Amino acid sequence: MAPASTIKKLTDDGVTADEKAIGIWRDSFDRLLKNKMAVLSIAVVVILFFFAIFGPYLTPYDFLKQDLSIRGQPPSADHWLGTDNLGRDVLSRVIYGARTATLVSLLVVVLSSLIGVVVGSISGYFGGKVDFFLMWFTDLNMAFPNLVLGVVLAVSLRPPLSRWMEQMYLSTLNPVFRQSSLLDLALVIVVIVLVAWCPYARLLRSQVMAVRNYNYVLAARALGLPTFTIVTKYIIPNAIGPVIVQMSAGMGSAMLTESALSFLGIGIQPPIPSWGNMINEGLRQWTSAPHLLMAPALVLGLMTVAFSFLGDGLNDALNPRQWKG
Amino acid sequence: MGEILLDVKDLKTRFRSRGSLVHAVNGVSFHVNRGETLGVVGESGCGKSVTMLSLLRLLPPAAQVESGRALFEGQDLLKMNFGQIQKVRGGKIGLIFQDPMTSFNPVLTIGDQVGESLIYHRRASKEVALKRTVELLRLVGIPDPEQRIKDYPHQFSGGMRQRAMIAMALACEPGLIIADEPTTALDVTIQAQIVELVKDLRDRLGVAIIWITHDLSLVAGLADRIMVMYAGTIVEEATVEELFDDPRHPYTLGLLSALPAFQAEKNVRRLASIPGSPPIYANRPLLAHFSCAVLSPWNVASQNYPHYSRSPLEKMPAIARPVL
Amino acid sequence: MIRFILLRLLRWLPGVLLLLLIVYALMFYGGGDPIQIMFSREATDLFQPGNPRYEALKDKMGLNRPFLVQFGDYVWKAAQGDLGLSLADGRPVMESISAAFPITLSIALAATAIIALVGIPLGVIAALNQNHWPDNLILGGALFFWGIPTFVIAPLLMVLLCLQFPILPVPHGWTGVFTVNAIIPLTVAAIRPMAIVIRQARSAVLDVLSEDYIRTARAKGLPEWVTITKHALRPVLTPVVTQMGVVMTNLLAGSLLLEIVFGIPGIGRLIRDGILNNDYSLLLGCVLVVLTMVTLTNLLVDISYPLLDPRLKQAQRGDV
Amino acid sequence: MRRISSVLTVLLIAVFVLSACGSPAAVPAENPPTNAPAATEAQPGQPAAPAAAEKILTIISPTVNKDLSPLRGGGTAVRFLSLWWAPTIQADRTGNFTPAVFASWSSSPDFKVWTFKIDPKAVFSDGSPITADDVKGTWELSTQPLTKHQRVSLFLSGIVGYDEAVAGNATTLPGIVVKDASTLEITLKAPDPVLFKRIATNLIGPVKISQARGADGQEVADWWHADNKPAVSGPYMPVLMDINTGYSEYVPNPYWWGPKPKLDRIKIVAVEDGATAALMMQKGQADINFSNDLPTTFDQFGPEYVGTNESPDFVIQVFWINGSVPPMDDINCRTALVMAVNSDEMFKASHPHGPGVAGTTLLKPILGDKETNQPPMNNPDDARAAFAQCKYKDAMPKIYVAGTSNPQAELAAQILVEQWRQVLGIQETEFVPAMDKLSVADQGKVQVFRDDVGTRFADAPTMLKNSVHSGSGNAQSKMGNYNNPDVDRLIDEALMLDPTDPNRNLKALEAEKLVMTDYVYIPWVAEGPMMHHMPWVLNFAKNYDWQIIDPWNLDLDLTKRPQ
Amino acid sequence: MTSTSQPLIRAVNLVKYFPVRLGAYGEKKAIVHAVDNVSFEIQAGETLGLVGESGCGKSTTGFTFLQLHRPTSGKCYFKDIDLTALSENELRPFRRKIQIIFQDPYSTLNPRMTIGAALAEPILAHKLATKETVTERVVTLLKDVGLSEKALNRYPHEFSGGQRQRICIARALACEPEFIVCDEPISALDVSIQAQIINLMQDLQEKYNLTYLFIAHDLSVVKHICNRVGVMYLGRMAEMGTKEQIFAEPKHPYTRALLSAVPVPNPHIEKTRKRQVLAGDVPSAIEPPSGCHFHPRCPIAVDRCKTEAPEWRQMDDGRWVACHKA
Repeated sequence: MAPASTIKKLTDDGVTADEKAIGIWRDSFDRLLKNKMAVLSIAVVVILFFFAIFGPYLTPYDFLKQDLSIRGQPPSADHWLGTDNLGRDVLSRVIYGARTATLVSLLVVVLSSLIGVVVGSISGYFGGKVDFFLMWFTDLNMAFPNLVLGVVLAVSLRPPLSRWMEQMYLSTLNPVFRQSSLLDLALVIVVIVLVAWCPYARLLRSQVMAVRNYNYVLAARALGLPTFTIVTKYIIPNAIGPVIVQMSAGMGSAMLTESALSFLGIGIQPPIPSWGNMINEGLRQWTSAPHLLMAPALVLGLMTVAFSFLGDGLNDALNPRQWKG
Repeated sequence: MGEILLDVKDLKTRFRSRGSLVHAVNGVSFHVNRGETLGVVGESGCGKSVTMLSLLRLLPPAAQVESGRALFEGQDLLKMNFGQIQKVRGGKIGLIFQDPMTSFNPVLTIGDQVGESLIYHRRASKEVALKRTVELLRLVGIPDPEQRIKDYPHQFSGGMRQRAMIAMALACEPGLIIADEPTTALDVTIQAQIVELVKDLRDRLGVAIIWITHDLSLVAGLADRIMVMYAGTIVEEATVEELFDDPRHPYTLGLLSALPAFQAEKNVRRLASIPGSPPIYANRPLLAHFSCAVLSPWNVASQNYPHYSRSPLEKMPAIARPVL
Repeated sequence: MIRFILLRLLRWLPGVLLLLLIVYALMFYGGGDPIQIMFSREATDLFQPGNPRYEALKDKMGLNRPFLVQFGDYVWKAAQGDLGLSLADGRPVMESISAAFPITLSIALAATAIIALVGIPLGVIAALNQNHWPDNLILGGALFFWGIPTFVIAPLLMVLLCLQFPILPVPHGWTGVFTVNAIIPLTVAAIRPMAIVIRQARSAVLDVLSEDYIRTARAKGLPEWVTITKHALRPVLTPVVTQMGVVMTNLLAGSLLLEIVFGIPGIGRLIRDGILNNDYSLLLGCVLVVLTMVTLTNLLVDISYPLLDPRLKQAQRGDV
Repeated sequence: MRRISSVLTVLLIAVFVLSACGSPAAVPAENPPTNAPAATEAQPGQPAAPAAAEKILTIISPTVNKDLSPLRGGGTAVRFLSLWWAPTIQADRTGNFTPAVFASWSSSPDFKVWTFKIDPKAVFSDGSPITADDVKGTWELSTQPLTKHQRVSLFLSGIVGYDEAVAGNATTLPGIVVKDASTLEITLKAPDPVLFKRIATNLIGPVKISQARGADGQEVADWWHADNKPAVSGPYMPVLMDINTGYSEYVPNPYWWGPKPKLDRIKIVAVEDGATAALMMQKGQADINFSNDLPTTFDQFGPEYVGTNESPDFVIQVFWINGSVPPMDDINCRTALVMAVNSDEMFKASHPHGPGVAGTTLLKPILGDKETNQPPMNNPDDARAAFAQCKYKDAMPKIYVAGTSNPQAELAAQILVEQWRQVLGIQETEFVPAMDKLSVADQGKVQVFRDDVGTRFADAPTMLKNSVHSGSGNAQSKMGNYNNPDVDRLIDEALMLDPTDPNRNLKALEAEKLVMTDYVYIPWVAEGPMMHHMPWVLNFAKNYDWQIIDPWNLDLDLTKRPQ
Repeated sequence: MTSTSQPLIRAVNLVKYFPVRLGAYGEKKAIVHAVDNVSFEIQAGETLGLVGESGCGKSTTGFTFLQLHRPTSGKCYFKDIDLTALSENELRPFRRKIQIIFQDPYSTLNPRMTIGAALAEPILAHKLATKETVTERVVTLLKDVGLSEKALNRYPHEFSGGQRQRICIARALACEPEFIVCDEPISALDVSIQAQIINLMQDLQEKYNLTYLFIAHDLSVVKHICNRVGVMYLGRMAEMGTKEQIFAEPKHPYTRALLSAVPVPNPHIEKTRKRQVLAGDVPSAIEPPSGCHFHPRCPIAVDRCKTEAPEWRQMDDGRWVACHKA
């Protein structure tokens, strides 16, 4: 339905008086802002991003600093979320975990949607054998249980990569190669991306298949426009809507997968905090120190739900089917 | 003839959408006599379908009847409770929809759907309903109905489906059938078949028909009276001969002269046309912007670019002819 | 139909082989030394490379052959139903899998049944009360449980139901679907996918309710319950069955966390063992079984479409 | 609707059918009646006690053991071996050795030839006597590579013919001679004054060799499985095993020649999740955990649960340093890394409720406080000073810490690297939970291994021989072929000496001192076996082989157990 | 103007089959005979109408001629150049000469592009203007179709159906075509708008000397706008001739039935005239009837029609008919 602002513009003098054109993206955005839950989710996500970027500078404690004299303390004025069994400040760790989670989920979503968009649009536009092969591969990838694939990859890729990084460090002395947490991150991201791109590809393919037969694409072909222009200007922008929705949902599930991998001990390695490995540690002392579990689990749950709501909101805003009467 | 079957007075229906209201039907009054065929003509978005859906209270949730009265056999349809209106729907008023493909449930057989209303309106057993279905299908000219009742809608061709739809509307022998653009989705040869069938059935069964269409020529041979709608109001109502011979309202005139066939005899080079576009309320998803802009068509009809304004038609009052 | 099934299987066979090869290669090159794997870490010194005992064993197990020979041998044997011996415990992989598989399958089936029996009706109820409190309650609940990872919800439920309100014994292992022991694991297995099914069923019902034929049904004056049950629910089945297929494959494959947390001796735990012990013969066997099951489930879903939607019986599609 | 219901019906039927074949034959703890009939069938001459009075002990196994063969010598399955297999010689909780299957033993004066006599009362659970042939066969079988006995070298490596057998080139040990049905004569390659202690274990306890060994001289598959009715020598015998779920059940052995067992039934349940295990213990669904310890379980149940024998702690947990890999090939670096660590902190973090003490030196648990070397000093300043000398201080290779496979080890390792970080600023560390997680190529790169080292009886030179002697697997694999000729010489000399000779210990101490100045390990904890049992379990004790001592004495106080 | 002997457009024995799979599991292969041996030619400046019921292949004929579907066989000549022999890249320069206007104006414009961009795109792609001059050209185009330059920065959803169809026409005109396939350009529009668009198209034809292939199912519109008319039935041409020939004295029984089915906007005629109503439905294009495709519904069919497909032959008066009895 039309946003109130546009109504006003239109009814001023019967025509759209002000000359600023209302693009369909802008329009969707307006619609999104009308959705209370979506706005709330955006707020939560923005707070998450804020803490992910600035969080580590805001906390009074080093997330790695162990202090055995205060191990396993419940929440207090000094440590708002208490301390863990090595005497580290849980709040600082949760906030640093936000950074891990955000980094992983953002990169995962961006990379996997990129791959998915490329594969999906090629597959959908050209069809035929290319499509058959790409979709065969995608289906195959999808059929492989993602956690299992992730685990297999994480277990088998890590040693050679870690070896390679060490070699790189010793030959270049570049401290980047020193950060095993970077390797963990990269690995987790690669592992999740390797399985996460499939839904994007499938989604975009079916969208492209549909959009490909729309008359404006036929018209563009009839106009003799180059294939690349047709794909990038005519097909993808019109097929991308559901991908954006999927991206939002994908943020949440990437966070969950990351924490599942970390929970299984093959994701982010301690002492670098991730919500997954914090949950893993917290679970062991759930009865004696519930705050250790609750803090990361609640934040994780909140984020998943927020992204889920955001996805719903985007779906409503971008999906023309819902605009009807 | 002559006895009033349905009498609608000042019907107003509005669509509600996030804080704004659109009057899709804005004070419509008309009547249908027993056994009479009323043609309702108008362009898309003029409110002709909404009017009929309002009567049977089949509007989408966002729409709401604001005021008015609709006496059907002496009872006000708009004031009935849910149970009563259900008895009217299908039982006393049959409906035929535009698109027979989407209007049949794709996963149920034709036999399941056509005679279904008998089970609930007439308390017929399943066997009786099925037997009646076969009769009905034979009545509307579907060959080999005993076998075809086991078919699913997609196994019927478009024309067959519309025939089945008509059979469905006739199931409980209603006094009135509302046909909402029943031939728009059909080819011209099939359209001719359906029109002939409806004419034939009307003459044999004496049922009153409200035939909604955007095609004036279609109702020329079919209707007794024609009602022209524009932007939620009736602009002209007349017997069919009067309307074609002597259109009073400029809009009607415009509609007629825009028909290429109408001018075929005169062999003109250019067609007369009504400038601008008819006001539309949200019937196209992408047109959502415009929908709300056009609250009341007559004063803000010029929502387009100035040189395409509808100036010749503006401020023209609706011309009501005496009811014959 | 047979041709369809054969074509489907043909489409999958090279894929399964490819995946097997990848996993085999990953484990072969990236994994640890199988001989050392065979002995737990407590006495690895006996089985260091160079140790005669180590070399003797390696030779005996054919591990000195080239990679492709070993893989080919594996595939050849697998085709004959012999999945080899587990590196970690020396038992036939087939034996472990045939013991574990029915458990995973029964969990998956039972959870699917629960999801279908509870999730679909909830979704329908939510749709019929769109934007009213039952809808909000159901959707909110679904979203809530969707946000909690399996590995958190499991111990929480356990503590809640076994300790705080001790109405159930602590579940461990697997004693069959219809035992008290299975209540908590099945609940946990069902609860997250159920959230998806509820949402899917809800939106499917909403979609159907806006279809023309629902309007037709109402125009016929049918009682509302007939409209809902007869006209609205049947078409909903197709999208929901698709979703159930996805749920089913996820349950078959993704019971990893569930089985680890509850110590259920199913395929998921075998996979975990395979990974922990770098036991690639076991892992490959599991991958093979999981892939087969996923393929079969997809096939079943595909086959069921025309049964659910008669339109598809006369379907006409482009020849690709 | 018809279709919905038919689909659901099919689904439900499938669930029923599958649950019928999917549920394992065994039904754990809480409903004994279901498999009581099967169980009673399997125990001849033992009338089934009324259910109410039955004393059923439930032990949690931390892993699913698919292989319960008594000839594996490792894994968690051996932790309950003494329930059903008698030891050759029994080591009690005070470190004394008492006759078991072997009633008596003697040696030649040069300690090269030993004679063992089998107790004439010793019989298998099928009533047949345990013979010298059984012992010889068992030991020969244990040395075969395909048998995969993990610790056989600890016990039998000195016997003549061992090397051929262990390489798979021979199926017999010429060093073992059967004198008569109850007498064995064992010939050693080199003198060993403490052989009788060395073989005092359940891990090579005799099995009925006609059952266990096939015609090819190799082990018969699954001969030990309850379904195959193995003849066992322990106080209990298995009646039910489900190796896929890790569940097994044991009832008293009617032919057991020792004191009458006090329990009616023992169940072993595999529970891998520590929290679940703790929950089960708390609710009385299980009694002993064998053992997946969570630090928090100790918080919950207290030191009494953790418990330990008063036996001397022969085992110490150590972080070994591989001196062949950078940066550890620089002694300054090793010194810095060792000095930077406070073992006490590590111990406190990982064992807040004990048992044991912070690790000190290798020999202190054996020799006690009086004669011992000073442990390496924890001194941050010295550590920093040494680090300044380290040639890698500017380009520090990453330090891999392997073997952090249990929660305590992980905690200790975290403290370890945190202290390195705080004192030396070393960031570049990585944990490798299990050593075999590393590919072959990487195994040579690991600089720090967490592992235990110990001796199964209080003997200082044996302790060193097993850990720091260049011939030991420990020195070869975990310390990067650590080889200090002086150390080797001292250990070899000490081992030849009579146990009563004070020089035996003095030489060992001298060797240890040399090892310590090489800075090749960081001690963490010296611990005895943890008990992990609930207070209603009586007479429960374990020895250094993690075997239950006097298993027939195990008892339950049902009144204390929650229902 | 080219001479009448040298047609601008010539389609020779055009055939387009779509292979499909039938049945729930795609177990049966079949072929949709969408266009079956269709030939026609159009002189420059002329409008050829193509009428027929839905599924008769009239749109496919248009698409196939434009090489939007590659024909199964047959030739498509544009000024003696065989388009079917060209690859997609070689075809590109010709694309601008042969254009198309689609039926549904709602799906024909990219919703994410402003009108200005949509119109500028083909002009720039074919280098008919530089970046600087393109706006001017676009404004001219908009003026041509009766829209103001205010439309430049607007998006398609801000326009009504008629306006969109104007924009589509402007886009088709953008690269200065000679030939335009009009695929039912008015059937999705309201009656009053239809007249506007028809007038516009006629004006433009005069102004730019355009050649139209006008595809429609509405006979009265075709009668109004076309010089010659072709009638298609089930993938095949039934009859083709001048407007007068077809409408005044149709030779093919299908043409006759079609004409008879069209309602007349005159109640006096309509209520009394005898209509010839065809029985049955259009058969499936997957398994078209043998012989003459029309024979099952034909009122004058003889046995020969069942077995033998009628020849596409020219009558004495110059029209073409495919009927044994014509």
